[in-house]
Formats: sequence, structure tokens, C-alpha cells
Amino acid sequence: MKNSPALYLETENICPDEFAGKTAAQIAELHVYEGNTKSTLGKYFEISGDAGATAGETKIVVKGDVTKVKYIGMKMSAGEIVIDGSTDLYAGAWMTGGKMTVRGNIQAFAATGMKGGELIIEGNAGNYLGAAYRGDWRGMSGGKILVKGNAGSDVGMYMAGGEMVINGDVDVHLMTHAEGGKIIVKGNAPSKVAGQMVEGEVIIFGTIDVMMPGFKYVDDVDLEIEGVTAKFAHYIGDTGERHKKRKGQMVYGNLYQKI
Amino acid sequence: MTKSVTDVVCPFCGTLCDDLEVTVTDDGKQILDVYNACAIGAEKFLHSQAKDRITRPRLQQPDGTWKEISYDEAADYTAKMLAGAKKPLMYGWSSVNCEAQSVGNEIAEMCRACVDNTAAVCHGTTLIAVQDIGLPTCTLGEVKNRADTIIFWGCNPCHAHPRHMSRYSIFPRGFFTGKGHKSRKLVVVDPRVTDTAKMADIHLQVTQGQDYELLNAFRVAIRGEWLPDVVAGIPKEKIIEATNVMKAGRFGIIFFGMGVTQSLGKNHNIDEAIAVTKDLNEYTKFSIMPMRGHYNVTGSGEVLAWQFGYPYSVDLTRGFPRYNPGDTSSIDLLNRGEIDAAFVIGSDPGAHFPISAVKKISQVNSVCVDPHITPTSGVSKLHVPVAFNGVETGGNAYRMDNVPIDCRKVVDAPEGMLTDEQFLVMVRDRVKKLKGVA
Amino acid sequence: MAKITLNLISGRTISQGVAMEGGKEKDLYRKACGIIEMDDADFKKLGCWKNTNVRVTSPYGTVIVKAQETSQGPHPGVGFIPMGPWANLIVNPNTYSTGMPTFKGVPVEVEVAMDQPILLGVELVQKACRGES
Amino acid sequence: MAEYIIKNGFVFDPVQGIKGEKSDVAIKDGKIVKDVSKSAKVIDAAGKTVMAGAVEIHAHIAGPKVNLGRIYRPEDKLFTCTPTKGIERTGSGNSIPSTFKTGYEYAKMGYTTCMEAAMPPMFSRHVHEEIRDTPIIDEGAFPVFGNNWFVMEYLKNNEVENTAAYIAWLLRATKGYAVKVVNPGGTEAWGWGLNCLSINDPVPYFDITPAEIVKGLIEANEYLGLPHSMHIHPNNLGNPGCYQTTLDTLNLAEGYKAKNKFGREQVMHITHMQFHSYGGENWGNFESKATEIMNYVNSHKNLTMDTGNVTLDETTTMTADGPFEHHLTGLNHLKWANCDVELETAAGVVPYIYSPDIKVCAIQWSIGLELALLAKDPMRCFITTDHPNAGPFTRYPRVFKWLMSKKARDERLNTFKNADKVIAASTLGSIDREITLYELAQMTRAGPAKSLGLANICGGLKPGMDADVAVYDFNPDKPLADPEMIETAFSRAAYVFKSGVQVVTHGDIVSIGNKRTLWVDVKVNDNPQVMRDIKEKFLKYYSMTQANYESLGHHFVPNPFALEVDATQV
Repeated sequence: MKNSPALYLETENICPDEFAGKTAAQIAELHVYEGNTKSTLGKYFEISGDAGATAGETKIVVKGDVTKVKYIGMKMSAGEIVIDGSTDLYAGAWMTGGKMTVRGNIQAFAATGMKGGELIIEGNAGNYLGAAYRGDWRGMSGGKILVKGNAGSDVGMYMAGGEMVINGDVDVHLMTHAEGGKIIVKGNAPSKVAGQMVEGEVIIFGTIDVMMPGFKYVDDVDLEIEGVTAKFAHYIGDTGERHKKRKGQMVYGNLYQKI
Repeated sequence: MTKSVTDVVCPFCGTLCDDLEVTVTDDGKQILDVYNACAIGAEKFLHSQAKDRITRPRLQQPDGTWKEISYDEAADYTAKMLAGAKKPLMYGWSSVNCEAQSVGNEIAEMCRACVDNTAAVCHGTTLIAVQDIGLPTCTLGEVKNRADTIIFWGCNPCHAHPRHMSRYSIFPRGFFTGKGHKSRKLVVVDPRVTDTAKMADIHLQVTQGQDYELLNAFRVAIRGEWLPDVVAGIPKEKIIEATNVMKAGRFGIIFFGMGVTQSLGKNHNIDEAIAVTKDLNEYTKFSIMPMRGHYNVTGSGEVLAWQFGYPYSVDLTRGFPRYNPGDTSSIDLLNRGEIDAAFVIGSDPGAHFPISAVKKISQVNSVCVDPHITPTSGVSKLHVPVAFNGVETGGNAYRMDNVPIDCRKVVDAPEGMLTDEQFLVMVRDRVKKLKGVA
Repeated sequence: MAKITLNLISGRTISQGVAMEGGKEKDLYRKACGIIEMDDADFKKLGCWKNTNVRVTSPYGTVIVKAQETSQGPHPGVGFIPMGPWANLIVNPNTYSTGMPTFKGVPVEVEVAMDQPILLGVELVQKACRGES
Repeated sequence: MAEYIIKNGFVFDPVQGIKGEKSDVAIKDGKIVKDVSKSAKVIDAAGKTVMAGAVEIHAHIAGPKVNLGRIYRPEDKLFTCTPTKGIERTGSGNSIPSTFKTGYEYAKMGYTTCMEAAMPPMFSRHVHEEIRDTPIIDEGAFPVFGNNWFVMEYLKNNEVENTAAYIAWLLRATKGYAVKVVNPGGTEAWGWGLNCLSINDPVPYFDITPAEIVKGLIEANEYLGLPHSMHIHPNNLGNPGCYQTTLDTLNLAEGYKAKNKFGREQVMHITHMQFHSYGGENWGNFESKATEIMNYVNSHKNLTMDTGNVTLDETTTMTADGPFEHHLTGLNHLKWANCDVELETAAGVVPYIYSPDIKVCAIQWSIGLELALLAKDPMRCFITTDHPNAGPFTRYPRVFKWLMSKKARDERLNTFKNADKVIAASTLGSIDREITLYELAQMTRAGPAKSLGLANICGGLKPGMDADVAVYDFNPDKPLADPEMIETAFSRAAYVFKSGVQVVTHGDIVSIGNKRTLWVDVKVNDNPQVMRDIKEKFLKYYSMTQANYESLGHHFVPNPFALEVDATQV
């Protein structure tokens, strides 16, 4: 990044699928938007090196201050992106494959509707990480997300598949409306955990200030989570929500809290 | 001699009472009295007559004083500001008729602006919830004619919608509710003992910020599953009692307000309340309705939706509509520093936004279109006073239950004053020239 | 000087509605909205009489309003400021990416500030925007 | 106004019996004329197909439930909105397009007249605001009567004349076009969470049956002599075995004859028949009863119908059949919206995905096509998707392809996930018929226009009729190399004229034309009793005043076109 925008920049074109098969000069011509004003990547970024023939063979390293840049890696299907710092909204949103690493923090709506691939955030993640887009009942359905710091609210809303690990704390509304998938939180979750969950698995190592009344304690179980074996209190829920039956058995969401 | 205007529609709140009677001098210039209105509605009509009213656009000078300018100059200023901005915000629209909203949307599309209405700080989270799980609702006449179980959750109609209870929800005798008040059970959920709560058969004084938990407990109780002894400060027994009342009725409805839309949980509170309503339809008939605030915030959502597809927080900067509250919503746009111009009409963010957002408005070029002097006009570069909608001009509006009612003009605006629509048309025609649109 | 901690709620009142329509630059609007409603018990804790000017401070700002006994209580530990500029100087602007600030449920500290003036609605906001409060 | 002559096209016009002969169509002052002056602008239609503008008889394109669908489905628009382009406003929405996109898309396919199929009377101002904002196409809207308290109270006592007087009042108050009936009685029952699944289930409290409501409304409709017939969505929609209820409903028209001055011959129009042609007792043995249904329709001249073809898309269902939508959300667990309207009706909305991998959806697809292909009289069977219920109207060209090419539909039929089960559940696979261009013109132009009582105005190319003309890049003389050519050609017309104004050129909007709102203005003798009843209901039961209910100012209907009916002499 050489010139930072006065407002914010929308750069869905910073994506292996868009770079693939292009030279640095061609990449510099790809469009970006600052508000309603169209311009080119080249105006804001200095671009060096050529892309691979395909997205899979393309690795993008984003340097400089991109804290006011949205949509990096949106819809990426293959290849790799490394952001050498922090970035703004929609990082890796709707990604279906490939790998994206963010050395700093990301803001809200990262990995919205993620179908596949891998997203690693070394700092903190914002709200609605791996959640569904507004109105959609099809949230994150595949792929892996690792957050080394904390994550915000509404993480994994409408999650249907895939896996998330958050080393720090999360804010309210974890895995709301989930119909599948798995989230591991090494830190604490304040409240409103797994509300309206139909199916899925959430594992909390830390504290939960207020447990949802729809979660019922079943028993204590020993689990091995990422190499750590420990005793967990096992809850099922949301008992207020509808649930499928399999082989005559009601299928609930499962919540495990380390004792 | 005086003449009386009947079937007048009150342009204050979403209850949109349409049975007002206003007597005016027969030159049609002076309002003498207002009948059937609540205290707020009456004041709305009578204040329009205030002698100290501003009647011409004013440009704020560097020293904070105001310089009167013509509507033409004001339209030039506004058009230049909107056409020149990279990401202008056009906010408000909730005390404006649908015809003016439509012109505003056209300007926004040409200028590639962000358009948002007061749902942003009122029932925006309701709309998010509706988008997540739907909304079983009805018109207010259904409540009047059928409802025997009324729940007010986080709303206080005694204060915010004063005639709601007498016209629709508690007192009226409807087709199947001939005994009026006696034929209805009232449940109120509120952390305060509000004047509405004082009338309730059952008042649940919920711990503030735990509505989501309590609503979840309602669903658990309806399904007869295990419950903790106390949820959100309410003993299990009271929760079960309340849900039994709700199941027992033949037609119930939940009215909810900003107590749930603005508290922790936000859209999820509504989401869960709608889920409760949906669940109850397995046992009886149940509906749910947001208590919309501004008289035509609902209309703004309707017009935006049929023209652009989204009910609020619409971002047109890329030439087509995009929507995602948290990104395209006014408070976030302002707090994140995403916009470079602000056009405010038919609402007062200066008074009703958190101060951090108001500061951002004061730091960019800004135009405020409002008949009143307000905190917003006070921090705007240009203040354009206009005729009062629903008093000095008519136009369509949508009630809280989405029923459209065409407002009536009662008196003339002061000599030479324009309506919102007239001013917006002047701005639109100038923007067309600036943008070279045929 | 005594300080108490309350959970702040803002919301509509009928006098707020009437005063708003009457003009936000007027004294009536200040009388309607430049107030905090508290329980009698909390007055005792604070050790002051009703209708005393107090400073209300949250993590997001501070404002002077008149402390009044609540008409819609009891709600121990809860303070109520009618929606308007005074409340909005101290509410939580965090939207949790929903677009909606957290107008309700803000932890605040209340302390007596007898000698401090309560500003009119419009000037309050103007001053705040100029960074004078 | 400009003159045009569309030269050397292959013209298909059932009104004049023209079956693809090469001829010219002349336009002057908004009308089709015999000939025009030398100065007329020449449109070269050589090698192209020329038809009248198409007529949509049943779609949900304007009003409260349509907009509720828009409001609560942001995901229906994600990544597919179109930017402002020339005179085209920005467009949004797949299954529920914005008003602008609705007008443009219909026009680009050569549609020039469309009917909004269900207007809640209390919301007529909303419906008309959306119609006003829908460019190009002429539109009318059908107010719903089948669960209306006035209607039920009058018909309980066989007061047909009072019912007629009330209909006349409501059509004027709402600027409505026809008498629409949705799940008669069932939607009122839904006010208590109940339903009427057969034509003989009594309506709670009102002590009347769906059968009595239907017969009474047919009689009132013919008493007035309205342009369109009673237009019905029968009870028990969408359930296995519902075809029996449908046959019972059709049977109610037995013996009635059309009385009107508009050339309409039917007394009942049954809409989206696909949803009403199901056999079986459950979703497991769900099967088509299209043959039984069409045998009845083919042998009864006083009926018309439309198909409601499933297009196999993700869409949004919406209907005044409130209890059905509640039933549907229980099946697919997707978000449920509902709105009950005092004294009048209700509406429900639920998203739905017609997946080719789901047996039932594939059978529904088969049934829709089967109905059209079994129709003996294309002037009485019209193609719709009940937009957006069975699929978006933008898929019409694909439906045409399936109907016009056995190859195309067999390809689809044989590649379903459960192909053999699907094939076994209907007769579609054994049908060789391919709809001809002439039959297409009957099913999408002349037929619906006649059924709506617009036979002298649109749907044909006879001199004197409105100059609504569509020209398609489709050469009927050339052998059809690939069925896709049908879908491509009918998706984007080469030229479209609406009332003599050229609105589309090579698939682009070039003018927003002179859009009109069609409504029916009925004169009846004074009826003080009905006026008293109306006054009383507003004083006691409505939540708005009669004066505000009746006010529908010019700003709602800026360009009205009223069909006058005089019922004072009957």
C-alpha cells in the first residue's frame, strides 16, 4: 500500500482468482472503489511480481496499512493470501478454498458464508466471524478458521459445518441458530451461547456468565480437545428450539464446558 | 367563522390515528383546535403555528451565526454537496411522506449515496430478525376484533403510543371482543414498573439485558421442558403461568418496542420473540408486531424495499443497492468515518444518535431539512425549513402494521415555504444537470 | 462526595414527546429530558434530595442532568434518562455490527453536581461537537 | 405520435387466425392500423417472429406481501443487483424483483399487460404505489373477496344483489380489476389458526361453506357482467390428493353461463392449476392427476385456467392462503411471514427451493408441463409460474422451451435424481406434443386477453387494437438446431412496442412508454342498505375511517384506464 484512501477502499479484486494469469501491470489495472469513485489497484498499491497461471498457483502478500481496506480475498477459491497487518470488513468472505493468513486483526463479517479453505487470524477477529449473510439460513458450511486472539459477537451464526478455534474470548451470541459445525473457545464466553441451536458442537474452556435456560446439564465427560484431555460438563440444547429425530432419537446441539 | 377538517391523520407516531378533527379559520391559515389527538399529536399540530418559526433556509457562518438564503441557493448548495461527495449519507425520511421519499431515492441513486431511515436507531434490529426468521403479524383491526391476550414486551404505549391501547389493543370492543377491556388479558414485560405495567394482569420485571434468556425460557416452558428456578430475575413458576395464559387464549399478540431492540441481544431478542410467536401457533393463533416510532418510518422501509429491495441502510455507492447493517448502517458509517457528506431530512440524529456519531455529522458538509430548530440543524452547515408533513401537506404514510393511509393537508404553510417534496425535486433537477442525466 | 453506580436506560416519555414537538431549543425540552429518574433508595445512597443537579458519567461520556424520583418504579439500581441529547452524551455507541447502538443497559456513575448548569438541548450538542464538554 | 411498419415478419395472431404468414404490422397513434404513410419508421422483421405483446393473467408483482418478501429476503438479491444503465433504474431481486426490474424484465420478454393477482383491499394504496413505480407495462390488480366479511354475511342469506353492490363499491374504492377468491372461507378460519380443506367445511362463526361463497360470487360476477370472471385459488392447495377438492370446485361452475359485453365465455378462472392437481395420500406416493383435471377442463367450455409451472429454482412463495404458508414452513423450516388483514383476508410468505434432486419437486415440474400439453383448447389454458410461487416470471422462456421441445423436456426429465420414480408419477414422458408458436400466442396472448375481457384491446394484432407488439429473433422456417434458441429468443425480444411506443430495442429498454393502470368502473343502482352496512363496519370494526379507506388520490393512479360496466339495467 502506497497511498491510503481518504475514506475506505473496496478491493474484492485482491484475490488469487482475480490475479491468476495476470502480470503486475495487468493487476495494477484491476478496479477498486473508494466510496462511489472507481479507480485502480495501481493507484493505491505498488504491485510487484506476476501471478501464477491459476488461482491455486497464486500467492498474494499484502503489505502496508490496509486497516481501511474491505473485501480482501472475497470469494477466493484457491491459492494463498497473507496480510502483513490488520484489515477491515469482509476478509475472506464467501471463500470456498485456499488459505488466508492475517498477521494482525480483522473487522466484522470475515468469512461470511464460508464454504471451504482456511482462514488464520493471528490477532483479534471482529463480529459475525463465519456467520451467514443477512437473511440467509446458510452460514459457514465448511473450512477451518483459527483466531489466535479474541473474537467478537455473533460468531458462527447459522453455522452448518466446518470448524473454528478461538484461542481467546468471544463476545455474546456464539453459534446462534447453528445447524452443524464445531467451535472451540479456549477463553470465556459472557452469555447467550448457542441460543436457538438446532445441531452442532460448542466447547468452552473458560467461563460462561449466564447459561441459556434452553441448555440442560446431562453429565460430565472426558474429552480430548486439540491434545488437551480434560473433564467437561455436557449440556444439550436449545431445548426451546425444534430438533430433528434420527433413528427415533432427538438430536440436540451439544455444549461442553471445562470443569 | 371556522371550518372543521375531519378524518385527519396524525403525523407523529406509528399508530397513525386517522380520526382527528381539526378546526381552522376559514381562510385555512390558522389552526384553532385539535380533537381526538393525544397530547403529543395535538402539540404537533399546534406547534406548527409557532410565531418564532424559521421560514427560510439558513447557512451557518464560521462564527456560528446564520445567514438567510433563498430556496434556490439552498438547492444549489445541496445538489453540489451530494453530487460531489464520494460517499454521502442521506439519513432520516421517517417524518416525510412516501412521495418525497421516492424523490429522495432517485437523488440517492444518481449520487450513489447511502440511504438510511430512523429504523437504524429504532426497529432496525427488528428488520434483521424478520430477515432471519420471518414475522407472523396482522393489522391492528385484527387485534381489536379478535385478540384476547395482549403482551407488551419492552414497550410503554402509555407514553410512546398514547392512543394505541384505546384504539386497537386493550379497550376497544371489536367483533369478537364485545366486552372490550374485560375480554382481554394483559401481560407486560419491562425492567421498570411503567405506567403500562401498572395496568397489567401479569408484570414480569425482567433483569435489563436478559430478554433473550427470558424469551428462550418461554419457548422451553411452552414445550414443557426443564427450566432453571430463576431466569432473568423471574421465578420459573411465573414464567410457566405467563406461557399458560398465552396458550389459553384464542388470539394473542406480542407488541414490542425499543426495550428489546436497543438492549443487549438486539435482533436476537426479536428473533426469539418471533420464535415464541411461531411456537404458540401450534397451540392457538398468535401474532407479533413492532411498535414503530416515527409516523412514516414504515413507509420509508416500504418505498426503499420496492425500489431497491432493502428496507433501510441501503448503500448505492457502487451504482446498485447493497445492504448489511454493521457496514451500511448510519451509526457504523459515521462512527467508522466512512462518509464525507451528510443530508438529513425528517428526523433528528443530533438528538437521537450517540454523541460520537453526531460529532461526525458536524465534521463533514451537512444539510438538515427540518421544519424545527433541532440539535441536528444546530450542527449542520445548512438548515432548510419546510412545511410540516401531515399538517401543511398531505401524502401517503404507512402505519406500524404496514397499512397505508393518505395524510391530509389541514392548513397552508407560511407564505413562500416549500414542502420536502418540492425542495427535493429542486435538488433532483440540479443533480441531473450536474450528472448530465437526461 | 458520594457516588453511586446505576444501570442506565433511556426511552420515551409522553412529556419528552410533547416537549420535542414544542421545540428542542426550548426550556421545556430540557425540563422533560435533561433529567435522570431514580428510586428513592438510590437517592438515599447518593445522599441528596430530589431535584438536585447531578453529573452522570459513563465509559463514553459525561453529562449534567436533574435527578428526579421515578414515576415508573420501583426499579432499584436502574437510572432512566428520557431519550434525547442528554442521554446520548453517555450511551454506549457499540452496535455489535447490527447498526443499533446500545441505548439501554449502560453502567453509569452518578454524583451530586449542584452548582453545575444543565444545558439546553441544542447548545448541549453544539458544545459537545465543538469538544467543549 | 410516431408511425411504424414492422415488415416481413412471421406473424402469429390467433385473433385474426394468422399462423406464421409473412406479413406487415402497421402502427399509428398507439393503435394497430391497416396501413401507414411513407414516413412511417420501418422495422425489419425478416426472419423474425412477430406476436402481440404478451398478457400475464396471474402474478404477484405489487403490494404488501410482495414487498414483505423483498424486505425479509436480502439473500434473494446478494451479488445479482444491476446498476443504473441509461434510462434504466438500478434493479434488484431474483425471485422478487424490485418494481423497476419487474417492468423492465416483463417488457424485455415482450409482455405488455400484467395482472397483480391478489390485492388486499385495505392495502390498495400500497399496491397502486408499486404499480405506479413499475415502468412500461399496463397493470391491473384483483382485490380478494373470498374471505370478506360483507361477502360472507350477504351470501349466507343468498343476497347476490347486495354482494354485487358491495363488489362494485370495493372495485371503485380500490381501483380493482376483478373478483379474486383465495382459499374461500379457509383464510377467515385462519384468523383462529384453522382452515377449510374441502368446499363443504363450514367457516367458523360465519356459518357458510366455501361452496356457497364460490357459487354466490360467480352469480354476483355475472349479475354485474364484469370483464373477467371470478378468479379462484381453490381450497386445499398443495396437498397430496387435493385434486379431488379441485374437481369439486370446478363442478360448482356447472350450469353457469357467462353474461358480459366483453366477449368473455368462462364463468370461472382456476389459477395455478399445478398446485391443485396432486394425487396420492402422502409425499411418499405423491403423484400427478393432471389427466383427470384436464379431462374435466377440456370438456367444460365455461372454464379457463393457468398452469403455475414449477421452474426448479430457489424462489419465494406468497399467497393470501395464510394457513397454507403456515403448513409449508412446518415442512421446510424456512422463515415464515404472515399478515392477517381485518375483515378481508390474510397473506403468508415462505422461501422455497424447488430442487431437481427432490422427487416431489420434480413431479410438480412434470405436472405443470403435463397440464399445458394436455390442454385441447389453448384459448382456455394459459402459461404462468404463479410468480413467484412456482418460479420467477423471468423463467417463462425456459418454460416455453420445455413446452415447445420434447427433446428439451425429456433431457430434463430423464436426468432427475429420482428419474424413474418421477417419470412413473406422471404421463409427461409419454406425451409427444410440442406447443406451436401459434398455440404459444394463444396461451400467452389471445387466450388470457379474452379471459380478462380485454379481447378488443390487447393480445392480438387486429387493426384497432392497442399496438402492443413483440418481435423475436426466432425464425420458424429454419429447423430448430438447439432448443436453447427458444429460451434465448424469448428472453430478450428484438423489438417491443407498448401502445405504439417502442420500448425495447435488441433487448434494451429505450423508453418507459406510457404505463396505464387498468380498473373496472361498475355503475349499479343505489343500494342504501349496502352503504349503511359499509358505514357501520367502519364505525365498529375497521381500524381506519371509511373516508380514509376510500381516498385513493390521483398521485396513486396517475394514468388510469377504466373499463366501464353499466349494471343498472339488470
